[in-house]
Amino acid sequence: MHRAFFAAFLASTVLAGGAQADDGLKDRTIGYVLINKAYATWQTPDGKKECPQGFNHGPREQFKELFEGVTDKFAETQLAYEAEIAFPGTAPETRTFFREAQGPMAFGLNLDGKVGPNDFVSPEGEKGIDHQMYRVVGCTENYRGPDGSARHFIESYMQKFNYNRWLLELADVDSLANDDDVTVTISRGLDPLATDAAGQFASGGTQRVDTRRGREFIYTMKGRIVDGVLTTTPTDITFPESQQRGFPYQSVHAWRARLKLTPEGASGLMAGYMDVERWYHNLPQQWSTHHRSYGAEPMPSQYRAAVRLADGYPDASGKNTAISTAWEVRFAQALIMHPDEPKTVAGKGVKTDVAR
Amino acid sequence: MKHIKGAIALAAMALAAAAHAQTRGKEPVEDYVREPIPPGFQVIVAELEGPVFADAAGKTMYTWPLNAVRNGDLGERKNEPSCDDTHYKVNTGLQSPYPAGLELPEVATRPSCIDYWPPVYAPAEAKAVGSFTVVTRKDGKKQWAYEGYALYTSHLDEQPGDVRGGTKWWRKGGDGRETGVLRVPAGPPPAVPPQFDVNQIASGRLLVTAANDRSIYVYDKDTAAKSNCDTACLREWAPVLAPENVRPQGEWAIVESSPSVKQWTFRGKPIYTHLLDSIPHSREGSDVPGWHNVFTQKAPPAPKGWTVHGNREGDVLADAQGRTVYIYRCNDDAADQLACDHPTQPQVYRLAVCGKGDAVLCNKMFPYVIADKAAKSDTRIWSTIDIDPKTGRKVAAGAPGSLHVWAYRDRPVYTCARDKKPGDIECDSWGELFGMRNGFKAFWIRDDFGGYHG
Amino acid sequence: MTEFSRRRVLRGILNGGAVTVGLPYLNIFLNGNGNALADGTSIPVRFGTWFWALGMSKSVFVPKQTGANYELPEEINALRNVKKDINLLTNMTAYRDGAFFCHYTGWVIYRTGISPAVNNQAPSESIDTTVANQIGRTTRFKSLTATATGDVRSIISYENANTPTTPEFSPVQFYTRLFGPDFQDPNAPTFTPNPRIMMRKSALSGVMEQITDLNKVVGAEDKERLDQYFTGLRQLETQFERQLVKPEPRAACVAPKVFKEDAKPGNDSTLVQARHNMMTDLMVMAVACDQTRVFNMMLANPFSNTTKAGYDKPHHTCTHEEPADEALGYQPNASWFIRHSMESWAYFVEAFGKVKEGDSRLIDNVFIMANSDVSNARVHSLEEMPAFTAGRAGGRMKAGLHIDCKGAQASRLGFTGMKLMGLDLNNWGTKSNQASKEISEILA
Amino acid sequence: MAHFTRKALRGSGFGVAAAALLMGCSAPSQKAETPATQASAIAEPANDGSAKRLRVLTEAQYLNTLAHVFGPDVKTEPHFPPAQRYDGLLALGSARGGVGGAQLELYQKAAVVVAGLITNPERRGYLMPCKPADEKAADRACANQFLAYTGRLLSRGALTPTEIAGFTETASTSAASLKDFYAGLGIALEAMLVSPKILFVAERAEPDPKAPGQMRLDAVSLATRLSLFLWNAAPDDAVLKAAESGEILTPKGRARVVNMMLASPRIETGMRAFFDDMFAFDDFSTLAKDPKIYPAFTGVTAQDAREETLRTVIDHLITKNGDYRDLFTTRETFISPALAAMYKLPAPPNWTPYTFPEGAPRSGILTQISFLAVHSHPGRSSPTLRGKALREILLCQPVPSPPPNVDFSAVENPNSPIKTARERINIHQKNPACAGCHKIMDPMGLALENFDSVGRYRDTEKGEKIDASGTLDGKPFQDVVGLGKVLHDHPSLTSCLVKRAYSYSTGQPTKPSDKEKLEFINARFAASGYKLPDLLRTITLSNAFSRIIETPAPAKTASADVAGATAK
Repeated sequence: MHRAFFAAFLASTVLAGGAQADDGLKDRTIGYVLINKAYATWQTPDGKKECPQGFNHGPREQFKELFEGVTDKFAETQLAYEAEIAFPGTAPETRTFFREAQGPMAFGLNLDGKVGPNDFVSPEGEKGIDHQMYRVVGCTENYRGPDGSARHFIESYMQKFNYNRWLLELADVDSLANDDDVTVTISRGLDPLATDAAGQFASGGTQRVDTRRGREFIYTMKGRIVDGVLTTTPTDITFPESQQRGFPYQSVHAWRARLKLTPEGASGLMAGYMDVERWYHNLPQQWSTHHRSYGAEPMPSQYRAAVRLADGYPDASGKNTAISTAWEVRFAQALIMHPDEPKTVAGKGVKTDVAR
Repeated sequence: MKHIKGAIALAAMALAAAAHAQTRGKEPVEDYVREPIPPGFQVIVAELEGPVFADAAGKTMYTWPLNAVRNGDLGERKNEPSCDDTHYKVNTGLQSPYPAGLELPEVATRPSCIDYWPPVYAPAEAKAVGSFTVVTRKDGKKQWAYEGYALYTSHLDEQPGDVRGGTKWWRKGGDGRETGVLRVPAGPPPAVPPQFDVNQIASGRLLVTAANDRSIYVYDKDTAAKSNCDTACLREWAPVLAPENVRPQGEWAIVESSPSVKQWTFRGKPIYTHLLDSIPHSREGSDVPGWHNVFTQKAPPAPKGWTVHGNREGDVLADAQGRTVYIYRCNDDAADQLACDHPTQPQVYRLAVCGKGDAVLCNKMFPYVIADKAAKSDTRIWSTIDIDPKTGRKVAAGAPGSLHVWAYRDRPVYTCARDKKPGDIECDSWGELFGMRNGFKAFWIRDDFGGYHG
Repeated sequence: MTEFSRRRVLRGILNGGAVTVGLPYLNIFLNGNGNALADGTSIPVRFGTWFWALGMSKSVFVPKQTGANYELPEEINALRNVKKDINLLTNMTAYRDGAFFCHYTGWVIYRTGISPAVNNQAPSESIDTTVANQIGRTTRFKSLTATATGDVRSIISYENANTPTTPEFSPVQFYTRLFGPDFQDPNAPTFTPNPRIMMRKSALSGVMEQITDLNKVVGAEDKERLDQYFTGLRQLETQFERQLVKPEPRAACVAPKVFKEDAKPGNDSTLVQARHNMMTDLMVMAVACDQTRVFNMMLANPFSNTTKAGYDKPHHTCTHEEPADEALGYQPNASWFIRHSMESWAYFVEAFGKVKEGDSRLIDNVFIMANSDVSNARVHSLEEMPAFTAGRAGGRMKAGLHIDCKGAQASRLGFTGMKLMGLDLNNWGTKSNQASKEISEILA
Repeated sequence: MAHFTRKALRGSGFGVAAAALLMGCSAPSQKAETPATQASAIAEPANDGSAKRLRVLTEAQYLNTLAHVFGPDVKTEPHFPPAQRYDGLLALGSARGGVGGAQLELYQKAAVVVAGLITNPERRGYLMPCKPADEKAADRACANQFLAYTGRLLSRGALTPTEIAGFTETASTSAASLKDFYAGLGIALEAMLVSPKILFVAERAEPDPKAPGQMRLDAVSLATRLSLFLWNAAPDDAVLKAAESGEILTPKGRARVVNMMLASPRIETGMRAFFDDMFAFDDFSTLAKDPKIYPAFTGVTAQDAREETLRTVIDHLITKNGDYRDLFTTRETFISPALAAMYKLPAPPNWTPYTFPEGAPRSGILTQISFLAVHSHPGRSSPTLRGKALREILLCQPVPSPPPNVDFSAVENPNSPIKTARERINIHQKNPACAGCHKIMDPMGLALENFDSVGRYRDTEKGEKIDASGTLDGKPFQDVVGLGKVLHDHPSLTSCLVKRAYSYSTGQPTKPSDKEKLEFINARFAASGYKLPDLLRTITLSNAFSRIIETPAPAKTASADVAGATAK
């Protein structure tokens, strides 16, 4: 990875007014910052096709299904439901019922290079698409486009909460059109997204790489560009995902992106096998039962489904621990700055106010 | 009066207005505005919360101001005390999405509001003093109020200076929608010029600007007589300027390093804000060598050997082994909003979210932080208590089968089995409403991004 | 100059005559509107605001047509009786400028022109304060703020960045403040002047004496300027004096009967509406009795906890949880709440329309702006925001129009209002919300 | 035609004469200069000084003073109406304008807010020198103490015993009547804050003992003139003390005070105000760009653009004590994230010093976004507006408004086949009524055509290569960098700053009899290497600054430039 420090970066700007060449590359690098991200959910307008049994019931409805006429004790109802959220079981549901997305169609990537019996076909006809997460979230209103609440708020906090800032930097690039060997680095940025006069996210903003607290989110991998489309080599990564309540992250195995590149931005899909435990505990850690009710999202039922549908990374007992997942993403070009060195190293040498 | 450990009791009325620079050991404590207070009342400078009002017996006073919970309002309006002897049987259902009318846990023994929160009654002839007024309860009894809000003491406070019933800290981190409507200790305002304010955080009482909550810093190279922040320095640090006709007083003075520029000094150090701090009350500036945040009083130190670790969001407190420490928080959903976060209170709430009702699982998932038998604390904020691990209840010291554990504000602290290395926060925001209502929050020391830390 | 000749001057101006008359600028543009009470007193133009929570359901709120002949979609059908007295402004944008607080940023931009950097901390005084400082000085109350929430913590106005205005939240208390023992009934035979004003006035005489001193040291040309200032001081003094003498009788002013029972507490929408209407009646009478010229009314908090009988989610929760009805294309219960809000807005406008002032109605002599916190509450959007004006600002504003603002700054509404009130401003607001153009379509 | 030299202008009178020369838009003539000697060797000619004027305190001066006296958090938002620009400066407008009833109302409102803040229980402990014996009653002694002390700082000099007595009386009667000491004090403070002593700066003259028959500013008036000029605020306690003791009237004492004022960080506030005024940056308050055409230009961009130039100016002229002329060639600047996006550079939050590399077209403050964006149309650049602004703002050469009955259609037609501004502008040359003036505006403006309406760099316009070459008063240049160099050496550049600074400092336009004074100041400025602090020192220590014309200045000056430098 080419590490252009700020001073060096500026000094190299001899172009007219600092203007970039038309291909958007500067010193064979280009930076991008994530501006849109959501599960790639294939939908029909009324949902009848992929959700023939309708959409899922949320906490409110499940509460009635579980407890109405059974008990009216707080400990056996509200606390029991919260306990189930914290420690979801895997036994089949009896009083509640979870609706998985049906059918063969889904957006996503072929993660394992195989065409398996449970794989999907993409709307473009590509076979072998691995995206079992679609079955989990596809019939839950919180995640359906364009404005499912969780879908909207995860994205909205991704945009407005710097904790979630996500950078993608390409180095050793000969051309944005074709280059079979480029270096790709993902990291956390520290700065707000740039906006234009209409309030839309704009290209050309600055992002500083977070080397102070975000080093766990820095990953470097190889990629190749074919006809303007970047594909990265599968890499295990984590990335921050928080709605400003808790401060969790997602863990994805064999993550890769397939992005159409332009000097102004990049868009396409990213996919990998998401760690089921980490994914699940993110749900209550960043949003509450109250919020999950916005789009009728039954957390414990989702857990059961995810465990059942998990399709990768088996543990010692042979149980799959990760589930294939695809997101649609959009990036805006950004100028990325690398600070010289972190002023303080996280984890050691931290000044202590309380412990002293 | 029992021996007071840590706290400083001051008979406020007797003190000269110029009194300042109180200390506890070597550490200075917060100076406060001497307001007129009713006879028999006193101001106690508590270890963590700074100056609070207390009754003659040294019991800290609290208010319960109206606040919004998810689907309605609870708490008290000014001049309208509502905390009474009702024994509530069911929840309010204001905690969306759950319905009302559910029978509360341990309902047969559930106390009333005033069992937990005895009103500070006023004698029949009591008259308003300063911001203290007398309000009439529904039963006709008179009660003291501060700034209109009725005053109560807490059944949890044992010694003068204890502020176990509530804290000024958690009010900042969230609101009623997340935490339920909490009690707040009442106290006199800090003796800071109107340009400043004091924020309660875990590390102590942080000095900030009143206008926008920017944290205040001091610089090692400065002296009381001179600021040594040069041109380059001034691009990142803004001196906090004082009025031309200011009357320095108490711990506050001015320094005039450049002609015609009066800069505030606090306890003999010129003070600044950090222009690069990215969010209100950010403490990023203290990463710059030589620069420090300013506290009117620092929190008592954590147990010996405990550590602080950074992570992707900020810094957390950890035990001597580097395991992140967690606090358990709980407020119930009845109209009187009784707390459930203390080991003398119902444990069914905690058991639900820490182990699905199973104490064994609970203790495995969220182990207590075991204290050495000989462990000692110089502060009542950090203490060791004995817990029956089967019930989670507090028991007498040395009771058979009990665990000797560390407690913060008289409540046990925990670690998390999912954490693997120092700085991990896998169990932060665990439980109902991301741990704000019935669950676990990491012991946050610092937050660089802004969020709901509790 | 007598009132009569002033009006003649004005008529000249309105008919296109040159403004060369030595009338104090303010008196012409703030107080004169070519409209007068029967006794010749000119009718002042008043400024008001109204707030409703949680935006709209666009598909049934925004009319298909613009201009005067627009049809009211179903969500705002309640406005049919007041349509001629209001303008509906749609498609305005509140710019976030780098910070966003879900239910706070939007309305604060409408009221300050600035996107707040800190949640629940206003970036400046709010528009009503700015206007009141200009036009609210001669009345008993510089401005009045009321809420129908029954909750004193409902904030819709700021006296300055650090000081929210405490609203009137109890009709009984509001009644007492307005019409209790301190009420100076303009139609009553007796009058007690405000001692603070008396002191201010007498302090001014001292100030005027200082001019003598200055006159000694300045040249002839500068003496003219001092004279102008002296005239200004005299005007101030006159303003104070006016407040110390018994006010002109106001035919429209009828102090309401004593309220014995306060509005019922509670969040049920019928209770909120009842409180709103009680507060509105009091507010209208406060304006008619010239107790204030600036007023704010707040129907609900942005995080509205208003409930609908038989429906388990209060308004705010409802906007997030309720699925859109496929056939209808919007959230039916969320829309129900907005429809109820619009009933209250209609009541508010109608209440001003019912009061006669001279030959006109009170509504003709006010500028009221109404706004919300968001456009689509489900996603907290600040684009395509709706707002209203009501009244005719003493003839300076048109009414009865639907304007598609085509993404214009939300702050333009406030800027327009302030210009209509005679404030001499080049612009209002900061950064992307800095407005320097009026919404010209509604100017008469 | 003679070419320019870098020498001081002595005896040329160019700075004064330039305005007249451009009236008819004939090409400015240039005169030879004589070499300068050591600055200190250049003696001030005998001169008549300036008139003593009655100035209205500007909104900024009023607010700065309140913030200084009562603390930075004592803020009010009075929204005073903007002043009229006169002879290139708003400051001169406030020496002509009055305080009308409407404005006085705003002052009174601000006064109520301020008095309320100061007497509130939180603040008064830190601002009051005493406590009343009884808060519910009058306390004459305490009120007197506060009012006398505060009155001196606010009124830029001690109040007379009568005045203090008057305010104290107000405070006491009001306190007694309102049964509240602080409420009474507030009433007195309110009155003080609208009193003529505060709102008006009335300069007083006295006979100069060293120059019989001549008048000079008295000590307090001198202190005030210094402070308003250098700090844009009232003098502080130290400056007032130097005035009250008479020290400021001695050459040594005056020099000490001036040096102290120049050493104070408040000089930055003062010079920001001056350059903001001189550069007509008040235009930023109404600047808007068409968001459809320039989506990247936001309100933040505009705000930061203004700040960038002011920061550059202060850093270059004060922090670095640089040559004024180098402002037009310097590559050093400061960038913020919003500006960085326009310059296509990365920048961390806040402001970062930055140097444009050699070879980049950004060179000098003219190539900063501020000038380029302010002097453009919302939807496209305007060589004419830019050229006019440069002439008027930087060279003090007012350009007349266009003649009546001009057909603009050829220039304004958006569908015209014309591609570049140069082709469009050439139309001007075809109409003799236009040609005269456009000849002097357009070439400068065309040199900036490599920057669009929002100041972004471009090589071409509608596919056509942009030709940015031209001449300025006979000196050829190839591009905007060349223009900066020519401008750097243009004698009017420095004489214009001198003219503006001098008239800003005295609050009055220059007059024909100022010719020699300005030449003297110019010469000293040149000899110092065009250093701003030296210029300020020269002006403030000169007789021209403190000498008072016995009979007040004549009334109206020529009105050709009243419309201001920025008519569009």
